[in-house]
Amino acid sequence: MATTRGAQEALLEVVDLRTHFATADGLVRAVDGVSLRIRPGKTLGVVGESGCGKSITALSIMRLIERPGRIVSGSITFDGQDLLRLPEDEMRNIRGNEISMIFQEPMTSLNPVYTCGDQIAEAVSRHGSLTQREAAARAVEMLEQVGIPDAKRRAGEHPHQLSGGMRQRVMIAMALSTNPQLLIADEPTTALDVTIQAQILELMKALRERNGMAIMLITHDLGVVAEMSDDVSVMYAGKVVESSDAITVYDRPHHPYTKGLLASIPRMGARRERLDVIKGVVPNPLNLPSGCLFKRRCPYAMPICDNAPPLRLVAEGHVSRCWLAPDGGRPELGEAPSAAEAEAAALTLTVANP
Amino acid sequence: MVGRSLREIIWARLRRDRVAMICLVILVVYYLIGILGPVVAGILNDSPYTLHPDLISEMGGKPIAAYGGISAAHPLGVEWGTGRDILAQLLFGLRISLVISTVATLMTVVLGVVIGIVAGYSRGVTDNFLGRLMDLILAFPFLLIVMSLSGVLTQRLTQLGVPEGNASRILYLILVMSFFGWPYLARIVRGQVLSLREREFVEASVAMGAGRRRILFSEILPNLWAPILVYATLTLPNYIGLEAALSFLGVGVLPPDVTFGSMLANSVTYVNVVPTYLFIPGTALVILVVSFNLLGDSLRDALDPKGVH
Amino acid sequence: MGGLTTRWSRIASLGAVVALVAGACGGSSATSAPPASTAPSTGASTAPSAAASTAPSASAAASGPKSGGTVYLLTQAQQFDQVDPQRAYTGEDMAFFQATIYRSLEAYTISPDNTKASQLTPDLATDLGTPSNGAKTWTFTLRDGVTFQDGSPITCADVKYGTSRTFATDVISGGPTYAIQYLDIPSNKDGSSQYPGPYKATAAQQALFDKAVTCSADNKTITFNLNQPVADFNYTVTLGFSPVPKAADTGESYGVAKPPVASGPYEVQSYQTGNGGKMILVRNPNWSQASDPYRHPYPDQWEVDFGLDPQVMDQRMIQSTGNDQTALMYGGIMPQDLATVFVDPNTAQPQYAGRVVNGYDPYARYIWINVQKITNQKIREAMAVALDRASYRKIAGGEFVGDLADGVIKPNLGMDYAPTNMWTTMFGQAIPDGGDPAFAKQLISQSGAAAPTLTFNYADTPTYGKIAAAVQASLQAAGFTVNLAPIPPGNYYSTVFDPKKAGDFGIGGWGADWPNASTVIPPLFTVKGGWDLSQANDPTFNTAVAAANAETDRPTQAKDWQALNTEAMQKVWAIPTLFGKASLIMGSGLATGTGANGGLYIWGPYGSNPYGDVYVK
Amino acid sequence: MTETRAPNTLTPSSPAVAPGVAGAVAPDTLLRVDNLVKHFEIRGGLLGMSRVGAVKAVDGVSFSVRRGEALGLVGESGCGKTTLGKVILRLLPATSGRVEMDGQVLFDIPARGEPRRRPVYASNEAMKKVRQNMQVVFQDPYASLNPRMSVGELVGEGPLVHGMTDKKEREALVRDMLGRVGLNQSHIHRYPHEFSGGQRQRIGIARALALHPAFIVCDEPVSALDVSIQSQVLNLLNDLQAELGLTYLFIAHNLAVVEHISDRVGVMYLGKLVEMANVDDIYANPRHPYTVALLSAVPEPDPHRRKKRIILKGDIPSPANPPSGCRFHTRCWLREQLGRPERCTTEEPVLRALGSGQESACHFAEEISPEAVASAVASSGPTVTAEP
Repeated sequence: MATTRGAQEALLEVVDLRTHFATADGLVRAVDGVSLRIRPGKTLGVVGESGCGKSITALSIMRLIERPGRIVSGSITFDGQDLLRLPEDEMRNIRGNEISMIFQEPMTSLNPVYTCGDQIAEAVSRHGSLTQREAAARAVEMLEQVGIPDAKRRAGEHPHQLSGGMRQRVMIAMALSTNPQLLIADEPTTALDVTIQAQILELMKALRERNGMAIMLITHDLGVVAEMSDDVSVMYAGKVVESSDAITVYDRPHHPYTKGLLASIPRMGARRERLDVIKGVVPNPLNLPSGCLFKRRCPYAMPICDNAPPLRLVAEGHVSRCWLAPDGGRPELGEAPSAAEAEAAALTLTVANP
Repeated sequence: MVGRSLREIIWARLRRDRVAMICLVILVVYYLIGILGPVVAGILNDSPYTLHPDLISEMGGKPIAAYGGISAAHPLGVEWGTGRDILAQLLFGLRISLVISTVATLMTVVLGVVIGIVAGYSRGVTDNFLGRLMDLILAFPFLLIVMSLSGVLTQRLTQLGVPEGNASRILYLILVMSFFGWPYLARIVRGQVLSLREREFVEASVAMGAGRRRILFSEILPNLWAPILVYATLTLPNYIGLEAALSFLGVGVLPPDVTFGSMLANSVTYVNVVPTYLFIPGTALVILVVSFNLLGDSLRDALDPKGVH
Repeated sequence: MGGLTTRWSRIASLGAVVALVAGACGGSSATSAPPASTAPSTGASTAPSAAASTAPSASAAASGPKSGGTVYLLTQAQQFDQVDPQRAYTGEDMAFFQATIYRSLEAYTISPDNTKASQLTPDLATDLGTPSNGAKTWTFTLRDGVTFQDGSPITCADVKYGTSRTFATDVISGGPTYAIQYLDIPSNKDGSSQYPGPYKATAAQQALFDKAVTCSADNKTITFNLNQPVADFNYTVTLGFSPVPKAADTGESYGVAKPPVASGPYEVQSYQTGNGGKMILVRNPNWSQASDPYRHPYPDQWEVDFGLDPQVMDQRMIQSTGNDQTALMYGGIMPQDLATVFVDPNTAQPQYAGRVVNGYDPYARYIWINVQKITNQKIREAMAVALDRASYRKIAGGEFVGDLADGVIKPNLGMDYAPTNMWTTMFGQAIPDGGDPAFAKQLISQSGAAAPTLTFNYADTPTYGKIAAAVQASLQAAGFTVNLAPIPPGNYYSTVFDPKKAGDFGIGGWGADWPNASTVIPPLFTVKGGWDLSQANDPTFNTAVAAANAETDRPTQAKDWQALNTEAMQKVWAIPTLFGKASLIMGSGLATGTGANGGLYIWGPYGSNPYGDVYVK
Repeated sequence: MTETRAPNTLTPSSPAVAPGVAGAVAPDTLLRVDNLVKHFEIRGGLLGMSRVGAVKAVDGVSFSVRRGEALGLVGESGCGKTTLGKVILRLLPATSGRVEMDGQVLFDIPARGEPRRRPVYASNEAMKKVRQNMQVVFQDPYASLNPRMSVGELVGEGPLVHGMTDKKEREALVRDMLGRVGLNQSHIHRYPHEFSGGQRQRIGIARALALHPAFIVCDEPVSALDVSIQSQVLNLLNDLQAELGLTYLFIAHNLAVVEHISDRVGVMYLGKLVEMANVDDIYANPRHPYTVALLSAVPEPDPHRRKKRIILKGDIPSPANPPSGCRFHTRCWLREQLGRPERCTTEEPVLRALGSGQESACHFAEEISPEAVASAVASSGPTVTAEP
């Protein structure tokens, strides 16, 4: 589906990514057709409930999928290169240097036996040819950049001596120490208290402005997504079900799941007696229903939903994996384009630049 | 639709594990032979005690037939000098070995679980005292004590009315092995109880007004039998090996009774001339111990809670 | 159990359980009282002779003995029990010392033939000694040119001093005590001699000894005055009468701290005990063949290796590689290896021809019955009749460990032995070797008492454990109930000698000190004898024994011992089981001077290796 | 856009009124908590015996819960809200303070300063009776159900312990409870590992209801659940309260969730109650600087309402040695604006009523105004230092 305005080359484009897990109990299609794109310097919010495959997507991008997981198909184009075809040593140059990643549990992602300064210095020297002293200085500098008071002393401390918020800042410092073009943040503030979360989100916004890096922010918290994202992709049961810019997704959601999600969260100051509910539960990955995976829980379910809806362009820069008409109404019968053709069109989607 | 209880799931998973099944069959056969030992020996019309001097040559007590007197009547050969049937000895020896190791394991489990729970649940002084007691026992030089006390204690046992001869020595072995064995299990059980009592479902029961006894027996104990079972299947082969070692060191049963250990001990003298005396009881012992260990491992994997989700 | 048992079972299989305590030496028929005649005595009549294995000729042996080379002696013991000449009392030790470092007045002939070997040959003395005053006085004259290793001549005073050391029983302990028993020195009320030995004797006490043992003016002739007529005192002087220079004597530590003063063809260069310890003997420069027609010291050096594992020793001797080619082994071949080297007791496997031999050792084996506990003779007879002696022997090791015995006097004691017909006519009917349970039951019913419950004592070793099972099975077939009471080997004899701990019957063994049954019947069956496990105390029997002891006419004395042997068997004070045999082996590189075709033979008097007759091929 | 609290239009799923609830209007207060203190001693010294300090988890909290009310307790980690819940349930022994539930004193232990008197504890029988009336729903659906008991046994355990020995009667009650929490009655023989997180939480709730309690302590009941499941459980809790007249003490860190379900909300910071008010008042105009900061920190699920925030400096202090005077003074934006008045560091503020049911523990609560908040937001600024 061509775009109208000059297509802005995407920094990272994932097309029809499939990552499956051969577990003892059967094949789990954790990621089964994910397509999304991140524009340079912009933040893509990837939102979805647990088990929807958002973390697996991130790990696939970083090619950190281990047995029994395997990236089955699809392409991940970053800066013009398909990461899936890269040999391991070249991938190692990108990982941590061009693309950095931070995780949810800061406690477990920092090595308890090394001081924070050493860990950052190590990350820096691995990708640059700095002497040890230069790397150490760079480490202290990075700690100051992420707003850690008395950085010099803190550099000599071990992770267990720091609070959750502080440790997350060290993670960010380490990730940004190599000036990556893209920062993948997997549930960065989920484990933090709300006031500390606010500090980290502010920090990420400030660093984004200053370094101009793109961010892929993965979270289940619709508030955090709204706060940080330029574009949003909603995932459900291993697939992207809706993508657009943040305003569109929140104001004019097309996919019933997105609508249900937005309606079911309690909002501060907007007390309602009863929350709208998405009935039922997420389908069991071991025996997924045919057709649209959301059909059993969807208030708009129609017979056509028995065949899998493709990711269709429903508006300028707004795709949705649902048979509902672009305006959200019921489509006339028989009008459904063949699934394959629609899918192909969607693949060339570009996101309009608001 | 009736839910599949944990026990059923574990049994289903075990059944899928071929190794575990083979070991289970072997062990059942061993225990059957153990129980039916005398009957089996009866069928072969031979007891381990009857002497067959006719089968022995004048050459220093060497059995006439080759490979230690292997013949139709004595498929595994006969003992040097006395001509007693090795197969019958093996069957009777197996019985004694199994009796000693199984009873010792049961006593170890009972002692270990009870003391483990008391220590884990009572906390405070009792826990401290029991903990130190366990450390004390674990610090004992087991072999030294066992060997030096064997004479004295077996006599004490006979004075207490235990029938003469091997009964008191077998009882002595059982008592010593379980006395020095229970702390290992007690520690595991104590650890489990300490972690279980912190679990929210125990707090929920307390909040429900359940008493101390109900918490122990309906909340904590059912979650303990998995580690206990695994420990038991791994301790039993240890005790079999231990009994064999003690017999080797002369603390085991007296002739004319034999166990795997004493058979191995006697075979060393003739190892150059009649190696079968070593290999036959040796192989039987190895198969028994390995089967228990493999079964224990398979059981541990089957019981692994992570697997249960 | 492993290490401990094997050590004991080795000795058990050798039949020398008694050796460590009782001390023994074989003997053969002594010549008649008259001095110096070396006429052959009446050889053993019926007992199967223990000829050395008639092995096909070994080529090297044909060229005759030559000197040179080193002979190794492998032993499991950590050290020699005693190196002090007055204290050595183990058969194998005495045989080795006599062939190498110590000379004594008289010595046994070096010969493969049992009878010849049990006759004396003059060593330091010029002749077989001269008895006088009714055999209460004996004089011996020393040869010329006999010296100690430092070259100093051996004088009558040295022999006298050596003999006097035996009296210091607190320091010189564990050795033979015939000097105390026979020398004419008054004794105290408690029976101990008034002379306390050279270290503590006052002048008066020393005078007592000097009166009993006197030296001639030229210090060459020594005279012993005895307190009783001893027809074979010239045999007694082979036990603890060796010369020791007073200057070199260090009392209790003599021979241990510093090497002892040697008089024989070799001297002790070094002696280090314990596992891996060694004793090295090198040629004594001051020894001359002229002064010692008795010995032919062929090897240049002897090396004794201590603390070796018995099973390993057996394998090394069988494979015989490297130094083991010129090695001898202390103790016999283990039962399980017999089949490897022997076809049957009298023929070796071809590749071991001349290197192995099976023959009598000094010991007679029997089962003592405590007559104080089993008073009814009929019951004792039933026990004897019921016993399955054939399987007893088979378990012990078959023909190799001995012949089925009919008494406690062994055929190798020459004229003192005569068949007792115990198993043929004594009980009125022939008793099969496998025992006769039916006849035993008859005897029990005749005894008028029920078959008692018996406790059987034996040393707790695997072999004896099996023997005990056979004894139990055979007696229980006759109606007895038998409880097995094993005793740790280390304290077997201390237990069975303690009336409170002893059982009803048990395994025993005994070797004559020298070829006279006077060292067998009195010790075993008279209370004063010192080894009366049967607790026999029959007054008429005791007086007969005293008479026999005093009998100076050897052939008459022999008749007395034969009668007493038969009487003891009739009263079933013991059930004879085996006349013990040993199986020895030597390295492939060794040969013997007088053995058949240079082959190995058992030296009768001590049932030991022929140390004095071995040479490197 | 605020909606007033619409009357409860939902009709209860099953007509039967739970026997436990007294028909007549009970006296107003169901639960009274007076000056509750809970310190966790830190052992140290040579033998680990001597007391070297204490984590002051709950440091003097007083409040009461009216019958039929849902009192929310919100605060960040380490503020002591979960400990408070467990101490009230007597799952943890209190250091001092008094708790009275429906007229029955659970415990009354003199505080250190008070004149010495013997502490009072409800006897075991009394406690058992109280427990029948006071239940709990835990956070982690996987840990709060005994894996080796079937659903029937789990939900039926309470009644069994309280004497309902007849199997039939119990089973009927269990089926009723399962139906009431929206679970299929056939699940009675199934085991916990066969259910999803949301379903397990329903089993936990059914278990609590089986004793027909008047009061349920919900300790972060939905925090571990996904958003869509969360709303189902919140609705369930709401319906049950309306239908059975239950009283909730609802503990959570998600302000939106607490606002949704509570009638009144208490905000806790470092072991103390800093503010207590009706739910609408507290969100519309908070009267404690910490509450203001807390509310401003929550990101709105609406891109249009991205707002500047008050960013508190530094980390939450350690409860082992809390700051002197007002515990929030080290991070308080209001104190900065007021030029760091000395009172904040010397005098510990008391929770005082400010009218219309609002209580706040801040000496200068009256100074909080929209303008003050705006200038605080401005001064927060990015925490990132200037360009290197």
